[in-house]
Amino acid sequence: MGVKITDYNSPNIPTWCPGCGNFAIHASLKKALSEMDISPSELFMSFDIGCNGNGADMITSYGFKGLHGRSIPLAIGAHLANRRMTTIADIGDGGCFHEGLDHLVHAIRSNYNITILIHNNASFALTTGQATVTTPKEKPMYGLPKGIPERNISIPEFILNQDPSFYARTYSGNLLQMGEIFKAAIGNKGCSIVEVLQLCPTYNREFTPEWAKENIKDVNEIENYNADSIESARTVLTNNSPLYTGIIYQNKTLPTFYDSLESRKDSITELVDEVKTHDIKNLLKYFE
Amino acid sequence: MGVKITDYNSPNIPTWCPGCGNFAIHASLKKALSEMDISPSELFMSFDIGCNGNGADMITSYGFKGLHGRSIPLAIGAHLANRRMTTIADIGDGGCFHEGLDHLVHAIRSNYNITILIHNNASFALTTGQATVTTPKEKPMYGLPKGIPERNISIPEFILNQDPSFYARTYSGNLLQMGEIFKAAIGNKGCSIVEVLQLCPTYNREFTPEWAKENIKDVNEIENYNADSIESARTVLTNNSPLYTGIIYQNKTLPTFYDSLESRKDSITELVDEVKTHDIKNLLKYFE
Amino acid sequence: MPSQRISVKFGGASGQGINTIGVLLVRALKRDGQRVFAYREYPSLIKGGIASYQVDISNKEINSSSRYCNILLAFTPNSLNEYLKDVKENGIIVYDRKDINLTDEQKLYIEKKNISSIFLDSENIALEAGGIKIMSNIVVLGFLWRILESKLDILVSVVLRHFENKNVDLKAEENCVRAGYNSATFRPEYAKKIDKPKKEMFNNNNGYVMTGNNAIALGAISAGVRAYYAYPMTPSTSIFKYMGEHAKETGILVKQAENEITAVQMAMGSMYMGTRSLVATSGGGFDLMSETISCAGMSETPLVVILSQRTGAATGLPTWTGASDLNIALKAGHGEFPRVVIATSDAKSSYTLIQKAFNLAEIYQLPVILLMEKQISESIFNFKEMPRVEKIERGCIEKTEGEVQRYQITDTGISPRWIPSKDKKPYLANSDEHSQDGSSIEDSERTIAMANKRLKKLETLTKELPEPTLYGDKNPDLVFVSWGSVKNTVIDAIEADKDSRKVGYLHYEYISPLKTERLEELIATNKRLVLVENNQTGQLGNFIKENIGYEFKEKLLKYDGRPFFVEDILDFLKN
Amino acid sequence: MPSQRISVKFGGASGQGINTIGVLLVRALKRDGQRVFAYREYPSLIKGGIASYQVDISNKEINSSSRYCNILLAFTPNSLNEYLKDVKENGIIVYDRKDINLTDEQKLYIEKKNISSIFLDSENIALEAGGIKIMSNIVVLGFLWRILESKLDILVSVVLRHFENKNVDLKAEENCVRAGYNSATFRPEYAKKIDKPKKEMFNNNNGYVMTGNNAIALGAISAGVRAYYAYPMTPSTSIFKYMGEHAKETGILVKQAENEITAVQMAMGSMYMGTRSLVATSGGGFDLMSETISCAGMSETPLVVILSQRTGAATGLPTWTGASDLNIALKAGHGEFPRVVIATSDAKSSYTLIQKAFNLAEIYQLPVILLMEKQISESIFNFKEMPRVEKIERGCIEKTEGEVQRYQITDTGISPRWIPSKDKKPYLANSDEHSQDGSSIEDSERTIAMANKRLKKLETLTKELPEPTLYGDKNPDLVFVSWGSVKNTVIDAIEADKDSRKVGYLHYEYISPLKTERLEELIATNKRLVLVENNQTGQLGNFIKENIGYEFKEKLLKYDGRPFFVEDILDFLKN
Ligand SMILES: Cc1ncc(C[n+]2csc(CCOP(=O)(O)OP(=O)(O)O)c2C)c(N)n1
Ligand SMILES: Cc1ncc(C[n+]2csc(CCOP(=O)(O)OP(=O)(O)O)c2C)c(N)n1
Ligand code: SF4
Ligand code: SF4
Ligand SMILES: [Mg+2]
Ligand SMILES: [Mg+2]
Repeated sequence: MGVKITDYNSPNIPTWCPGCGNFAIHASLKKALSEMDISPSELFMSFDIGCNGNGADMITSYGFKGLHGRSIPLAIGAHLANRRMTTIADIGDGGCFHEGLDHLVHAIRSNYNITILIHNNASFALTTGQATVTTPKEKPMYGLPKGIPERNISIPEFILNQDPSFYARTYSGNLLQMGEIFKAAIGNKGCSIVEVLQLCPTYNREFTPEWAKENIKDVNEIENYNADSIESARTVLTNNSPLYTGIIYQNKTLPTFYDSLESRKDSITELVDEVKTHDIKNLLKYFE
Repeated sequence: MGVKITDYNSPNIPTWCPGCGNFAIHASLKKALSEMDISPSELFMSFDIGCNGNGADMITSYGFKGLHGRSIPLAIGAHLANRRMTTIADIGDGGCFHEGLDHLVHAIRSNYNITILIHNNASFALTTGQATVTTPKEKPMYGLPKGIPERNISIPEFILNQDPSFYARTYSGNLLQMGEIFKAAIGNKGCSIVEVLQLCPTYNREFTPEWAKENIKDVNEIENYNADSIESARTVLTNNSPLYTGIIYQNKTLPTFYDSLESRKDSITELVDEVKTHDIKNLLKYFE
Repeated sequence: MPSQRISVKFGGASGQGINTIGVLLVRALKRDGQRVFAYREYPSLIKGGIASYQVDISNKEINSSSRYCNILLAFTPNSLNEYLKDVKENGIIVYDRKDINLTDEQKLYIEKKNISSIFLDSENIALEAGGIKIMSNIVVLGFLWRILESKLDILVSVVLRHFENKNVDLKAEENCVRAGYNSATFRPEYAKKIDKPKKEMFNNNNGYVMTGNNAIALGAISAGVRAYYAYPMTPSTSIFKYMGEHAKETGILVKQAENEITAVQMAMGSMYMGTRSLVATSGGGFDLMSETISCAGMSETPLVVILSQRTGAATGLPTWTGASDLNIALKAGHGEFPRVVIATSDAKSSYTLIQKAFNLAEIYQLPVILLMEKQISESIFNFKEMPRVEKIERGCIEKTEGEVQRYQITDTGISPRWIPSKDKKPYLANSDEHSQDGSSIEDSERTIAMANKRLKKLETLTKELPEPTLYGDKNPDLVFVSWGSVKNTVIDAIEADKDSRKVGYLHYEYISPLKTERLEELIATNKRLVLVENNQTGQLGNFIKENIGYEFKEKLLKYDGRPFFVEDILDFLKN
Repeated sequence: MPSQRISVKFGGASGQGINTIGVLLVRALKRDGQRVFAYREYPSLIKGGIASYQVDISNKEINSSSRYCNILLAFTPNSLNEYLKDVKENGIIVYDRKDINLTDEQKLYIEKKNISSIFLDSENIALEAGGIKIMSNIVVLGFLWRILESKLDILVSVVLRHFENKNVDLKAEENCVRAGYNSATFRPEYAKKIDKPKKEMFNNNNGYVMTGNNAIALGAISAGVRAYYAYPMTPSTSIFKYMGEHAKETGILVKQAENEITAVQMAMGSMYMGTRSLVATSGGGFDLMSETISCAGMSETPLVVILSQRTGAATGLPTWTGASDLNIALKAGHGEFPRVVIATSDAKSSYTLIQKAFNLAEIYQLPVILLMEKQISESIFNFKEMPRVEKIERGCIEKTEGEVQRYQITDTGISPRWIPSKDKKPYLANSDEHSQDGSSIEDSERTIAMANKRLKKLETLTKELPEPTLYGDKNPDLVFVSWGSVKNTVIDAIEADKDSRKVGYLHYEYISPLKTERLEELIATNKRLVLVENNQTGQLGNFIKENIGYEFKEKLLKYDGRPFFVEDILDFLKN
């Protein structure tokens, strides 16, 4: 195994708050990638705008820090162009469930072979703490002193309802589990979604390591937990204490988008290999 | 009851194909509104772009034919401004589940007191027959000779998963049922969603009146069907033969967005009544 | 010698199949040695309304329509009403519906203009010939072919080829063509009324017929585009159709995205990865893409977006033509970044310019916006030869050894770019302002340096771009100035009016960055310069003024959803 | 007499509370009879990095910053490094961290410039005064107040008022202020080094201090805005904050929408319904809104959108200032439709112009884009009086009897509009081209008539709008021309340089439609005209050229994310 964690390091200074969960997410991700022997030059990561996206400067990869809410379609385009690259779309709960919600739903439905990594810190953090769909009701937020008047959206429920190829939840305080889950997600062939319950001491204050310690359980602690079954998945999510993490659901039988394409059935090259002058002689006949 | 169906008529000539389900949808809607004694001047309708939206010219109301995929947020803005107006957002399966999917999810979550009327003809019809999330797999469509490579989205499942205030399905060949359902939806206080399985002899050819006759059943035919229960709702949707129509689900306990607003708790006027110079003397003190 | 031209118009309703017979006519005429141009008008609905398909026929290359027609074939009463006023003196009307009742005024018009009004019982003829009702169209086509005094065999073979792999009774189709051609309704004086342009065969098949959108698709395929991200929006949609229907053959990945933002983001992602990919839309969809265009500009990611224009703001006239989106092509997308705006005018230029667009996007690492119009996207152009294939130029480096940095500051402003792969140096493409290695920055000095570097690319590029082309008279008294499909009409008008006066036409293909030398020369010589645009405010004129301060004294603007017809220019020249 | 000015800068990291002490200083100075202006720099992160809060102090109204400061209070080593070079000759540095180690070069600089470098053990002082660690900021503030030789009572009362309803130990806060003020570290020579501007009390509280965003919120409330549709985007976000925090008091409905498209669509829906409602965003969000702006233009629905600018394309420098989105304000949104573009420059103009924006939007039934900049949105302005409330004008008719039609063609281009209600005639607002009653159309004649009608409104409106204002010398030799926050700097510079030369400033508040008479007069007199813009390409200059063909010979452009500092103008004048 030639790839070292440090290959992923960047010379830039992190800009996250002390205690921010993004440090651990990046550490685990780098560890997972190096353990999978994926080098920075074999990885494409798209980054959203947000504290999560400020990680773009913190990891060496073929990276693209694009626009708020758009890291999913950007990653899809990159992935389809060259499937030799491991592709990860990094995004926050704000970008994923507000600005760009449509992309999430259609990405799952289309089942591209990419990993979507959601940093759920229950807020728009980088814009200094507005509410998202996961912000606890009644919690005063920026511009909403009485909290959100709408209902929450439960990320796991929403995602499971779309019947994804892979959904796992993990917690930024659990480096070991994060690493294992990242590996499983990247290894899964299909649209793999990882939700990280992210410590954000600044805006997600209620969610402390102490609270996590008491309330978070690993789904593997459930005897014979069967991640193949959407029913089991729904059952473990019915309430939040304990709050289960781990690989909640995986459906290995779903074909990917690319594999469903008639036009790419027999091709052995990637699109990127095919960019050259194509002869249109045969096509022209029709217009004669 | 002073309002007549004909009050809703417009002088314009319809532009729909012969046999198009939109004729019946409009007829039933006008009938329902007149039976509810809602006059054209008490109705706001937003229209999307599509064959459905071409109905904007076919009904007299305070109407706004806006942009493709946006009739929901446009309707919400109008509704919040003046809740005395009955508000209907008219939209197609394309606008609702492609261009503007985010709006649907957040409208349900926020629970505004409006009716969303989805014309589901399993296609982008006005742009001459592209696939939507409801187009049967393998059906050749514009630009997709082998059909869609993605999975379908089931409209009822998707909507029920968001826990709406009201979801009903009806069929454009059943004028009576449509009318009753429109009345119930408009009468329901909350975000009421009506999906009309729309005949479109041009692009949704498989869905014929004959097929409908054989396969569509009224949920009221199920003894003691309980629309209050999301479980019953899910059960009747588990397969498509028979395909149940009727009021599938209704949750009367959900508070609306407006009613959840602290700032509007005690107000007896509508926003539109309050547009006048507001004194900022008290607010200014802070800046002294 | 001025060109000879006549025109034939099919009038009917949407969904009635007039496009099909229009295309058949075009193909048959071409095979018969005529030069043709075909233009469609249709409403924003699926069946009904008034639609038309007009085929202009000439002895020379033409690329625009006449406002009038010599022969009107009306399939509905409404279309007859609508188009009767456009039938020329000595013209012919053919109709096949018994329920057509002409008003007295119309009858008078027909009489005064010496128009022959022919009822053709096409439905019965079709049935008698062993066909079915809908083959009556084909009967009409056969009848028309007779009036045009063309060889029946050609039409029959075109019709058969068209229906070849379709689920229809070929024999019946053929019989219907023949029955129409041989119909007893025909009178030799009909044929005499129409001054047929001279025919000329210049190769086996006499060149090509295709729409601008066909040409774009072909050009994109030539250029090595391997992914097409679609979201339907008239008049760009048929590119999707072509790409999709030929995906198996070309191997191109075609994805119908959930909306325009998705489509353009996917395209940007693929382009970053080194795969040429394309998106096309119209004004409204382009608005939605504009944030991403700004992002491509900042991150220096190559991107090509086709903006095929229709009429007006908002939904406007969604199935009609216009050229009122130059402003957004030039300016939409927040902040300041270099971009290229190019406009095609016909099928040939579409084929060429889409290839050039990819080269420019990749070499200069910026968004290229390729403007089209419904008039270009959906009209059928007929031309002798395909333009040559453009050499693919990507401006990429092959190795990333040593100190190479993705946003390195260079004299040209162009930094090294490479296609991501395992053996190369990874780098961050950044929408935040960044240092030469791509890391986010906020300091003043590097911000200025990077902004200057990006703008510098435009300077480098401007030098490379060609000046606008001057067509027509070499020493003109009057020069029209425009872009897009206006070119076709003006050049056709110049051809038609060749003997009368010295008229030139200055055509802008590359619009931004704007080349101004040739125009300034013309200004300096005090020629009469006339701005012609298919919009209300003269957007190219405004952009020219923004660049060189020159205000056109004369403007010919049209913004009713219709293209410029030859007569629009000829009438202007008469005054 | 030129104005006197000094400036004080707090340097630290984000999340360290420098904004709070900055605001306290501003408020205390104002109470003490000084005129102040405060400017923030901060990075796009939540905690850490380098941030600053600079308070400029004068005897006259000022609305801009100096590039330099007389006193630097550094709370982190990084900020000391960053800002040391900006400390003026004879200045003072106060730092309270023991781990600050100056380089030899820095020490030399300090010595050469005769800067006093003071270590204040604020943490210990706070603890000794019975406070806690984070109150060390307050100690520093007290110490600064002593250097400024101001009355302790004022500062104490400001601090107490600020913390009044917060969960803090008020007594301890007060003791910390006092302890800082009375600290033994103080030496009288420190106070002597700083030339304090003269004080002047002009009313009880000596006017107001507020940000541009505060002023917008207040103006919107005054104007009867009843719904605010939010989506956070720096630097527009604090309007949401103010609206949300005062929703209970004002009764305004505040909705955080799921994205910008939703927000602007909701606003358009409410405006259609007759409820004034507001959205605000920055460049990227504005791009997303642009399709809706086109729709408002076509459907003639009043709409007001605030576009508060930050630096650059894409994400750019998201927390820095700039004025590079004039292009999109002017041109984004496909097709052609009338619009109004207005730019505020400070808190007072923001308060006034947001009210005017609603009147224009409603009377002329079109989208109004109100441009701001981070420099306006987030800086703190200090002024004597609130501008007067603008009368609400809606241009609505009260009754819809008879033949009244929503899109009636009139001489002014303005059609009757009415607020939907039960007793009025229903009508369709249509994004398709439409007839006078709102029904969709496709014919040429009515399309032209309706397009002309819409353009006509702009003609009518242009007559009503004021010419740009000429500030400064009545008979200037040199005139700067600009818009937005540049006004503040140029006018401050003119004040500071009053005696030396005759300088004028032409300020564009209403940018589109552009008024050109006053400018053309200046051009005609051959004054030296200098375009000043906070962008790279001179966007106002380009728009002026597009309108009147005039090219500025001199341009002063700044595009590094920083606003114009007084010295930028003064230096220019020196050369
Ligand atoms: C189009 C657009 N709208 C708004 C913004 C402002 N913005 C930047 S980050 C952000 C929210 C980020 O929230 P989330 O995605 O949860 O990321 P976090 O900061 O919490 O990691 C917003 C709204 C933007 N950059 N672009
Ligand atoms: C921004 C934008 N993108 C694309 C279009 C083109 N367009 C018009 S209607 C339509 C699809 C309509 O499908 P649906 O909503 O299902 O309506 P239907 O015609 O089937 O009733 C599309 C894509 C548009 N008008 N605006
Ligand atoms: S605000 Fe929260 S998410 Fe952002 S850097 Fe700080 S701790 Fe991390
Ligand atoms: S295409 Fe379908 S939806 Fe559209 S008008 Fe025709 S039948 Fe109706
Ligand atoms: Mg977040
Ligand atoms: Mg549809």
